[in-house]
Amino acid sequence: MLVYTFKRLLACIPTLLIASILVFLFIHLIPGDPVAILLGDAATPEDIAALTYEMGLDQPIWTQYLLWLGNVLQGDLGTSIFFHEPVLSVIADGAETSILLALMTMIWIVVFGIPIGILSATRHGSWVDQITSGGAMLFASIPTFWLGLYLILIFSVGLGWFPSSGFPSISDDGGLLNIRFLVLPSLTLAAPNAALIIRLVRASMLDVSREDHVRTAKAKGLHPMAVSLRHIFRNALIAVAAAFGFTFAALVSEAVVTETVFSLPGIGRLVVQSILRRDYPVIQGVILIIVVLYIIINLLVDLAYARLDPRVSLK
Amino acid sequence: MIIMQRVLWIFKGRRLALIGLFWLCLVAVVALIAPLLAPFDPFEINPIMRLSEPGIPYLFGTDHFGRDSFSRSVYGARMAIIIGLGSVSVALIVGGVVGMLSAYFNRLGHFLMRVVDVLMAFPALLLALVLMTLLERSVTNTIIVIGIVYATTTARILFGMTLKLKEEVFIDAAKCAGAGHGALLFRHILPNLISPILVQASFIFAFAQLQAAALDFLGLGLPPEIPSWGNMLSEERIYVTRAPWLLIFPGALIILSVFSMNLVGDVLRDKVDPRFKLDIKGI
Amino acid sequence: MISNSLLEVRNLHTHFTLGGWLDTKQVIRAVNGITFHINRGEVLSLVGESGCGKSTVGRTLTRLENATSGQVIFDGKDVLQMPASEFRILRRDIQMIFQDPYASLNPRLKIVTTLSEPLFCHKLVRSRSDAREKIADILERVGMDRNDMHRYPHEFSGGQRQRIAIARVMILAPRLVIADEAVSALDVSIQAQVLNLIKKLQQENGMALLFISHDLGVVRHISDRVAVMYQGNIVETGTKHQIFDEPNHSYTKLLLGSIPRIPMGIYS
Amino acid sequence: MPLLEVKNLNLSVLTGNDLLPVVRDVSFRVDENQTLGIVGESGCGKSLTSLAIMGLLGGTPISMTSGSIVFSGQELTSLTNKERRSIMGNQIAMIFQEPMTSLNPVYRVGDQIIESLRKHRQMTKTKAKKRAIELLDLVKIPEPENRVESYPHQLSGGQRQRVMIAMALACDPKLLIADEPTTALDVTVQDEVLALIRDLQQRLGTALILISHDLGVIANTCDYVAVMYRGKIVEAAPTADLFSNVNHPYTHGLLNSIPVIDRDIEWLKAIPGRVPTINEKLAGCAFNPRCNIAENICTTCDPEQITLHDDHYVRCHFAKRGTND
Repeated sequence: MLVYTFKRLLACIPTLLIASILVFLFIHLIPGDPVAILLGDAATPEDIAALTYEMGLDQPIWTQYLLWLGNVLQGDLGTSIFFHEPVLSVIADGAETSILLALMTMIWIVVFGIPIGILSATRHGSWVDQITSGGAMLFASIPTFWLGLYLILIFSVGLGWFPSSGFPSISDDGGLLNIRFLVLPSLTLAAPNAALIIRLVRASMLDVSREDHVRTAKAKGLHPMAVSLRHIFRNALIAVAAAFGFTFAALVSEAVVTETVFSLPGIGRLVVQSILRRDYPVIQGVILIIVVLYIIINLLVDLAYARLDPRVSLK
Repeated sequence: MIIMQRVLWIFKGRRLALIGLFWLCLVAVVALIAPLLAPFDPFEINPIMRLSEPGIPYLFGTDHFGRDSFSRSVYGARMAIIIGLGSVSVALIVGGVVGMLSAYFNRLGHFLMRVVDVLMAFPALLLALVLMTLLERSVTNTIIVIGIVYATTTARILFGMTLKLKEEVFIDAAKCAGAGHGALLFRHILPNLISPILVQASFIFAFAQLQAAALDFLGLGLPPEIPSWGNMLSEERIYVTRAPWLLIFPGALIILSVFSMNLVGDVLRDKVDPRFKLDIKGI
Repeated sequence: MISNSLLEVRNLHTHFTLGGWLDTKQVIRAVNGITFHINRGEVLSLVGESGCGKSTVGRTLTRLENATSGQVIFDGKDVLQMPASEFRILRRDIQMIFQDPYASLNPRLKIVTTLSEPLFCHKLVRSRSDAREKIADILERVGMDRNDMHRYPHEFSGGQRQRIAIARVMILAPRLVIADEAVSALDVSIQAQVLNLIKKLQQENGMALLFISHDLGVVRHISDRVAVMYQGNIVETGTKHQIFDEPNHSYTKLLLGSIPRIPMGIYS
Repeated sequence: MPLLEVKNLNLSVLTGNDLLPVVRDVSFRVDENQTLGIVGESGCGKSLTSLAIMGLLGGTPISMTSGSIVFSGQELTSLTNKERRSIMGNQIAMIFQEPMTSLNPVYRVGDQIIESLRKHRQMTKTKAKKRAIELLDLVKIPEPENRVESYPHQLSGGQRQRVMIAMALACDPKLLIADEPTTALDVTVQDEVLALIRDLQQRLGTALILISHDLGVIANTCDYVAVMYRGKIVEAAPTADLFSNVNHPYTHGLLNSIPVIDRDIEWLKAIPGRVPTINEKLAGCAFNPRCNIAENICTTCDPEQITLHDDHYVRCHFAKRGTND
């Protein structure tokens, strides 16, 4: 297991390198002089010349990449044009909101997605299945922002149960109770992703239920519930875990929209605002961090996979 | 007639999906004859009549410029079909070529799929947003960007399916019969991939609608004056309390169309070769 | 003796490497140094249990797998050394019948397309009507109807599909046919028909046949000579009667002793 | 009293709107300690019959349209699901064809054996595990204390089938159904597994239904043989009697089709034609299109079962006349 983990870690390196090259090239793909772009509209020609020298932009592109990579590895992601602050600290400001939002969303996804998925699969073909799996598909068909707007309209404007926008830090007044600001956003974000998990759990369970070993389990005279949970679901979990990386990517995409709808001071909204402000260093920084996060999550998924499926780990 | 029978056979026992298919056909027809159906010019501004309620003559009411929401919705159907078909084509052509060739030619494939894997590490909407910052807001660019985003998934899927087909005995048999690369790819592999590709296309079509709407909403999709359902939602969202109908109609149109497409895709997936069922990324 | 042999395999190795650097590397010696020959018009059977490497031998001879080392001389030419373009021409003479008749025919192609492919690839016909004539001929020879060419594989049963697969091979009039478990997937009553057909075609055409099988009964029925494979090696070679009536190697004896026999004594 | 008596069993498969018969009018019985072999080609309905006895047709498009299955004096078809489950894996156990896929890949072998013990014998975990090790020893798996902790993919095909047998024998069933238990195995392994089944069957006194397409396997293991063709039992007799006194032209053709290893035959006498698919409707005797002694009556009238002498039954219009060999 340890050797497997180590080797799997090593395998990430080429992926990380290719990703970093793509992220690095991003600035160079923007039409115009990268230095002028980095400094923004207010830059004087002297500033530009100085930064060009400082960043080594007069050097060949490979040297530039290595310089940039060196800086990134030391935690220097550049300076925001808009905030005039290091990119890393700008991103760190949004981290609390985004992480809490993600955690809460994950809870909804697991709490709703898995039981409903199991229910749908075990009642395959019945009206329960038609409603749950059809409903899941409907929820996956709703634009995130539309759902968010109507949740605001109903639960904040109409019923006044939850605040409609913003998120004060949990270290501010109100403490942990500030979590209530995240209820609607996390539900909005969870809806399409939970729907995805419901469909996935259902599909993989139906798939596993056709395998020979399920017949063996039935032939033992086990209760249908034991067959469903202990045998079918346990095997379906392998496929569900494998799709988790995919869910993460979907989550990030929809977080961008959700944070904008609910005006949450998170990383997602930061991206959108930075794009509108043409704050390229921040965009570049966020993308880099998300990609690295994605690769780490996929690594964890692979390790979890190896634990779930003895055929992988015990080679 | 034969086509009708075949459709009815495929959709047997799936009434909801059949309704979905009907809805999609309706959207397509509306898109085709939009100028005949729209009672007003979708671009015509009429400040006096702004934010009027649904009724006669403004079936869906008017927006904050006083433009007829129904006419804009009708033209929006046209946009939905154009964005859908356009991005599906880009995704299938780019992704299809990359995926199939990568699977067929091992060495090239190894490198290309590595790059595709890395691109898949960029969440779809984020990748689209970043690409859109490099490009101007326009219909073509939106299509290209969404198409490229889904080209990565398509490439992955086709890579997997082609690899499976390559292991098939009939491929070995064709090689023994003397078939060359061209014959293997186009006579033996591609025809077996057509139906799973079509199923995948239907899901991409649905995803593309949501993606385009999200881009519109963030102000990074189609130019704001273009009548698309996403733009209508985006433009009128601040009036959601004063004129909720302005968000109900285009929202419902998007949901119905995406839902219908997903339903149809789901039915088609059930008819696809079971080998490829798990490869298809859909809902 | 040597001049009479059509195919000579000398010290052939085919190894597979499993797992890259992410997994423990494993070398599987599927074929581990085997030597045998087939004479013109002779039926040689390669018999052994699953995993013994017999199928890999067939796949290596047709270059569906890459040999690790060794020589395969077909009619004086080294098959493994020749460039791919040259081997494509030689494929006409070395043909293969596969085990699973449900998998060996492309489900999207009509029989006529599948059967024309070898004709056009080897430029044996000038026109489509020429091809159709040949296809009709061969279909009748394998016991099918000439109009079957306009149908798709799913319209046929397993036995019929295997006849079509045989037609695809025989249409090229090859000098060597490799039959890899060609009747193993068929029901007993159909297996007998197809076995008779292969035997008949072999005798009519005088082609050499490398018959790969795990079924000793079938092997006895069809072969002139038999080679017994065990774990990548040939442990015993001999004429049919030597192998079945006076086996030498202990593995051959074990194999023969394991077959459940039908009390035919009582029956006949 | 027979241990198991199946009477006029009819099974149908639902395809589209049609209910097509797949097993028709099948009757047989198994006494305690007896071995019954059911032989036939693919699609003849032999496996479906066994699934119907086990009660494993739920969730498939196949349903039982009529018939009765009496086990130890109990009519199985009238039991509730719960009562049926208390018999499955307990008094009737089954071994399946594919040892590679019939075990759950994510659980240890021991845990899978324990399951039925905990369910039917209410054993504690430690006690059940001790029994699991005994069972592995019984099926001659070396080092059972270690093997009980193995995952299925760490075992060879033969060993997995032994584990399947151990699992089936866990609760000392009165009847064991083995559906093509050795088809996926090599001949040498098949020989060992069959020897094991025979040995255990005699030592434990379990009745056995062995289903196979291989007449050789059946001939060497069973006391009584039933030959099935397209959903019907066409001939049934004690093993020795069947082979010395073949009556049905299908049994005859089947025997002639097998290439044997101890004799040279120039041309096999194959049965002409092909096995009809379930969609084909056949009038009269189902075998008539392939039969070499068929006459007019065979195309119009389905033959009744004829008793030749004790325990030898045939469904053929010309049964007593014999066949033209």
